[in-house]
Amino acid sequence: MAVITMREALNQAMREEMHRDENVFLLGEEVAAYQGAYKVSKGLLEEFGDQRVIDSPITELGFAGLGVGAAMVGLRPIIEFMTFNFSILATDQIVNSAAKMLYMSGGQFKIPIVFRGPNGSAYQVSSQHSQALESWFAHFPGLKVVMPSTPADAKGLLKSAIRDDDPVIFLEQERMYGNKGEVTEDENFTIPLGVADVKREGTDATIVARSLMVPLALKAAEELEKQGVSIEVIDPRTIRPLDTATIINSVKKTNRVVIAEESHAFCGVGAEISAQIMEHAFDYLDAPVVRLSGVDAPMPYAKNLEKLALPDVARIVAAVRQVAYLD
Amino acid sequence: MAVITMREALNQAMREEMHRDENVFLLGEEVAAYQGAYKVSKGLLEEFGDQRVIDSPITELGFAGLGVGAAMVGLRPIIEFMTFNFSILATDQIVNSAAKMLYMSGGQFKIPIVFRGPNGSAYQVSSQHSQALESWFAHFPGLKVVMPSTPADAKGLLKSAIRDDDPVIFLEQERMYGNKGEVTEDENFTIPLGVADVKREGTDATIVARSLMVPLALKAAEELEKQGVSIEVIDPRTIRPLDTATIINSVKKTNRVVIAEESHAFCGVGAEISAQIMEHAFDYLDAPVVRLSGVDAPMPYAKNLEKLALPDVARIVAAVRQVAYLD
Amino acid sequence: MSELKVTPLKPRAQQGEAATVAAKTTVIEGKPTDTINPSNLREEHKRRQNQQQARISDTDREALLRMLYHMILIRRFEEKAAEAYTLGKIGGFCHLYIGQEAVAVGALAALRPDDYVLTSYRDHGHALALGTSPDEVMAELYGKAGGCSAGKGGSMHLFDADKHFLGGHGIVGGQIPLATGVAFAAKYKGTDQVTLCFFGEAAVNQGAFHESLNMAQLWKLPCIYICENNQYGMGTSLERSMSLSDVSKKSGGYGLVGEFVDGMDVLAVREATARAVERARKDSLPSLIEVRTYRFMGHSMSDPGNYRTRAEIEKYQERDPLKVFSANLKQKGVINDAAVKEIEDRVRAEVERAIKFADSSPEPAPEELYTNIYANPIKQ
Amino acid sequence: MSELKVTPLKPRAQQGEAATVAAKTTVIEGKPTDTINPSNLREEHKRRQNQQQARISDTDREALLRMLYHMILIRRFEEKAAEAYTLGKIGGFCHLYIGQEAVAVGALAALRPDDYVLTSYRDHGHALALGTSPDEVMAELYGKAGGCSAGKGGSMHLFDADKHFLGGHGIVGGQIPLATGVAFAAKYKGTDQVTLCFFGEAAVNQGAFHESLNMAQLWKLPCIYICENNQYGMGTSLERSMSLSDVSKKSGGYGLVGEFVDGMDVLAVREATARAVERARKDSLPSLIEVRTYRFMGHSMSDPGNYRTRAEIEKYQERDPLKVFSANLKQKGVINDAAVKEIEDRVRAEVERAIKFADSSPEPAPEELYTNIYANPIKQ
Ligand SMILES: Cc1ncc(C[n+]2csc(CCOP(=O)(O)OP(=O)(O)O)c2C)c(N)n1
Ligand SMILES: Cc1ncc(C[n+]2csc(CCOP(=O)(O)OP(=O)(O)O)c2C)c(N)n1
Ligand SMILES: [Mg+2]
Ligand SMILES: [Mg+2]
Repeated sequence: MAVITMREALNQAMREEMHRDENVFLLGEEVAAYQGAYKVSKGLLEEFGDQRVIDSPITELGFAGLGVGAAMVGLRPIIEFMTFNFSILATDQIVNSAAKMLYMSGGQFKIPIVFRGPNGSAYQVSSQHSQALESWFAHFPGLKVVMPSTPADAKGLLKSAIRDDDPVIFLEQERMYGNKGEVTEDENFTIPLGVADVKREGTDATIVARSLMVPLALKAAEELEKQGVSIEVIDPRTIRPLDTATIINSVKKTNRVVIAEESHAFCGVGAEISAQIMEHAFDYLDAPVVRLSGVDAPMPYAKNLEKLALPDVARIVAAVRQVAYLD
Repeated sequence: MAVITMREALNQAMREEMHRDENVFLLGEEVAAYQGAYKVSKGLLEEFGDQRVIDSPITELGFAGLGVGAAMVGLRPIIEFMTFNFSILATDQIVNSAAKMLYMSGGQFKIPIVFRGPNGSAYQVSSQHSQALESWFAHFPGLKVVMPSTPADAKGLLKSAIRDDDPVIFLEQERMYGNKGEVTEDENFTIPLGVADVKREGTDATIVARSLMVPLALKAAEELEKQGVSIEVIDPRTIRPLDTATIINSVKKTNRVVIAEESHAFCGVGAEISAQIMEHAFDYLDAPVVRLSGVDAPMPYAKNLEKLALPDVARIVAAVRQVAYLD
Repeated sequence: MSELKVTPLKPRAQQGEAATVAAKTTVIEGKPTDTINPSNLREEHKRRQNQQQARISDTDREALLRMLYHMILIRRFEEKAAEAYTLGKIGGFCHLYIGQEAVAVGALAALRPDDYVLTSYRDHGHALALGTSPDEVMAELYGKAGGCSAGKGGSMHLFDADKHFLGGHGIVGGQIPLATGVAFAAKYKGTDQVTLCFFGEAAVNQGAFHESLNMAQLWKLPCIYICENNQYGMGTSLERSMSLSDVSKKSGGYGLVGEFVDGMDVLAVREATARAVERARKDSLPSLIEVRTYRFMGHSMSDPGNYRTRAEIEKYQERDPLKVFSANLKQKGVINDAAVKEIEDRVRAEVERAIKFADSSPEPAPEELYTNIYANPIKQ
Repeated sequence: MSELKVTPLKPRAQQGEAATVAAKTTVIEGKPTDTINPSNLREEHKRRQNQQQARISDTDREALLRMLYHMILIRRFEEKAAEAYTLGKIGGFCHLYIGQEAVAVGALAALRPDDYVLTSYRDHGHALALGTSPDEVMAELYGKAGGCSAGKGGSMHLFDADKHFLGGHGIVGGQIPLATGVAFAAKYKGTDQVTLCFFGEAAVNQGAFHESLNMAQLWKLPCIYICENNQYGMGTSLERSMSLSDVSKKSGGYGLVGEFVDGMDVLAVREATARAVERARKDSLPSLIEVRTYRFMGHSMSDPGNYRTRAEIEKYQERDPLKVFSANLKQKGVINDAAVKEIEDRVRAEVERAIKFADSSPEPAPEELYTNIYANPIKQ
């Protein structure tokens, strides 16, 4: 097993799937000649040519719709948003065309497409460039939403997403592109969509974390271990459909939950998880579920404010101590 | 007090505010000569002229942005989306410009704008025309989100929304435009944003309902009264900021909650309310909060399926009986 | 759906046919003057009559009859649909195609069966002209299980994979990027399939139109953008929504070919489309065609239509594409009254059968609410 | 912000001045040929030198010096910002304006102080040319409380209400509908204020551009759309993203006036803008101006810029708008070396002071995280 970055893992996934199926192509802004704004598509133009790795004009609504149209007749597009902030311009084609086509055609047209790119905050890129949009897409039946937190998950899940016959919103995190991890070289390795991963087993409390929050949750768990608290860390990996069972099983064991998320809280994925825990494991809860979310403000530019806007290890630790009534 | 329809109440609110402040204008598709696709703007063109009541091209992103720009320099636009389904094309200007302008300019540019129009299902208009989008907008700090359920609320809240200095997403419901209710003729009558209304007092369980679900919740409450169950019905009216206190107070009294909503459940407003109840009134809950939401499928066209897709009185009654452990 | 499919009366235009007509004809150039002056209109009408008659002489009889049949089918189908709507058998929005028949029928007559078609919510005519069974179309309007979208799409979302009919889209302009993608796929796969994308003139104001035309010309995609300019977007006239109302000229900003054609002449539409099809098929080039037409009914069944004068409507009804075409066919001796009656009778029977089919087709089973959400559902 | 404001060296162009230069000059027409042939370029260069010198003779000395000052200020400010970025004092994206100074300086010199300006994330030059204090601009880049957006906006979101500078927008094309709305408001209120909207050429591919131009011409809004065509959107050249790369011709689809102007000539830009300002102010008409320019640095500070050749960059550097302008001013005897040095010294001091100000300005207080979310916060 090689140790590679998230960026390389995503790159491998695309490369392997493009070799496997010639209907797979990559289209987006700066994905080809520039090798990707964040270099995720490095080398793909050279390897697959400009018929399959395509630089697009800045036309998010248009090229998202183009992808959906191509998927209607059998291609398997990977559409990269330079960042998901710009996907906001394309939401109509995602929500109205991609998500509903199979249903409104009575099952005639499936849409095997992946929309991918970085979601959430980067470093001081201010309010219009720091948005975590998973709850928007997860709200809609017809879409699948994936958020990997390790290189291996990224690779295995992206391969599954590309092979999946439904539209998949694949949310990466710019701050994590350089994160390293072991990834198998086996080209047959995939991770099924819709299956949560227990990133760490524990008994005293559960942290449900996704994407950027997973490494922080694991650090918090280490910290808490030193304090004598045993933490289970669950990474749903797929947000829609959500693997509720894995979360509920953990709650039944630990009886205490903290949800850590980068996104705003209001109507966020954390709210959904909290509501589902209430619905399915109410009698097992020893304390109310706590959400630790990105601050309820647009993301400020100033470094000190930006830092305050996001959950960090200390705050996760504090939240766990709160649900465990340790303070 | 006159008995008027929701449509008339909204019309009065706009007319009165346009008389009160000449910076208020109405722009949208078919709002002027056609008198509004749903006749909400009936008579306004005649009364205020085509400088203040303006038919727009079908250009949702463009005219939403135009409204935000006009608001930057002191106008108070009312932008009508023929339905909020089409606002999806304009989300960039709503979320990236309107919601963030004040913040990212360090407080220099406020955006006093109202985006309004029908949200949610109508009658058999199929999946692309039946979407309830409140959770999308409510996710973002910087926006206020309002959903009236009676003619009086509609009028009082729309007047407040127009006078408010922040961007307000004002979500009406096509199925409710003809609903009647008493509305005062007092031009000074307004209802403050951010204040929930107890639509009915009761002691055994709380139904939190908004928009289309409020009349259904009230009917369910009548039904349940006959069965000896006393129901409190809370209508948040403003979704963001949410009047959590009123909901929590009710929960502390009834200890049981059903949330009825037309929208999809996942990451919806119901999830948020459920999570907040967990966070603020966990110890008062005698049963887990139940969400009764629009089905997790795109809206089908067929009449029978459409009916199954939405919560109805019988299902609300059943949900209450469930949280009250009556069956 | 396929077990429900009924063979259409006539097969669709066969491969190769379109190309043969492409070279010899021309479209009417410039702006039609008939929006202003009714006396001008009469002259214009005469001139166009002559043009259509000349085209009739150049066209194969089989093809002419097939077009006439489809135009009559659409007209009678829509009349029945209007009736059924009034009876409450059809719900939601219902946008009729009466008056615009020459556009879909003419344009689709220039296609091969393996080409692709997408349009807006005003889609009954396109489905019927492509050969989707009237039974299935009517059943879809009724929201029945036998509908071409299984009752889930409704009037605005007709689909027929077998006929390469890719919908039926409800967001104004939404189908334009989709069609661009379908054309992209044809080019990607190296087929010579052509994609036809229909939309109303009001959709031209949407950014999606602009973004698509740029990509289509940049990447040389075999997509034909057909603007059905019926001069109104709901209650708003072209002039009140577009700063420059010459739609065909919009192609200039992107460098693609733009044509203007009279949408009341089914043969003019067919020929302009055939030319564009050739450009697309041979040279993989997109085109924009503005087809000037008029809808005789309201925007949808719920539109009272006060924004147009009776006189304006009557003016266009004089150039009713169906009346004009059948009169010209008679004058040129292609058909006689008896032949027209035979087609009318056949169509009446088909539409009656469609109504019966729709009436007796069952409602979708309640479980259908939960199917087709995902092609690969994930068990939780 | 106003207590932090520092008076700019020179006041902005005063009312009325722009109009006087409007009539007598012409813009360079057609496509510049200099993208291909360097020898052509040299000839062209000579020709343009003559043109600028002629314009110099026609222009008031005060105005010329003010423009030179602003161009030097922007250049030196940006050089310092690049340094500070490398030192980690500035974070996030930082898009420099070096090479494009003539565009903002020339265009804004044609405005009245009560006119409005909006642009993209590449906004430092516009703020400085409008007279926003370099201290506040630098402090904003540093994310400090003394910044012109209180440290909350950063490089991409400079705002200055006092100067009518309405930002600083990060979504490509996002400012175009906004500016259209600002112009709408001016017309609504019956003022004769003009709105200038700057954007890069890649923004022309966004639907928002198209939707805005249509509305602006339909409703006759006093908005001037200035495309800063620096020929690249990040790493993608104009030709690879636009099917028809003549941006000024895009106005044809909407019926508004389109002009092409050399963006390396500050006076050419000023005159073309003045003409458009007159159309906007007097007749409430929008214009589209394509200003051909070039950025000498990468797209942002994190862009290695491999997609352009050294030779191409050098070719354009020969036409460095600052070098050219100051050489022509000297040749025409408007200034001498000493005068240039004086401006350079003054600018150096100002930029040093800006750096000091930014360094010593405090970080925003933690509570600032929660202010300015709502203008009318609602207590819960
Ligand atoms: C994005 C969007 N905005 C508004 C509507 C509502 N609407 C439906 S059809 C229509 C008019 C469209 O006119 P046009 O494009 O000319 O087509 P026509 O109906 O004349 O065939 C409008 C405004 C919609 N469906 N989608
Ligand atoms: C909608 C959107 N898509 C993508 C981006 C990322 N992005 C920022 S600048 C840029 C290039 C824009 O080029 P151009 O409009 O020519 O302006 P320039 O940077 O050359 O001044 C891109 C792709 C963005 N900010 N917004
Ligand atoms: Mg129309
Ligand atoms: Mg550029």
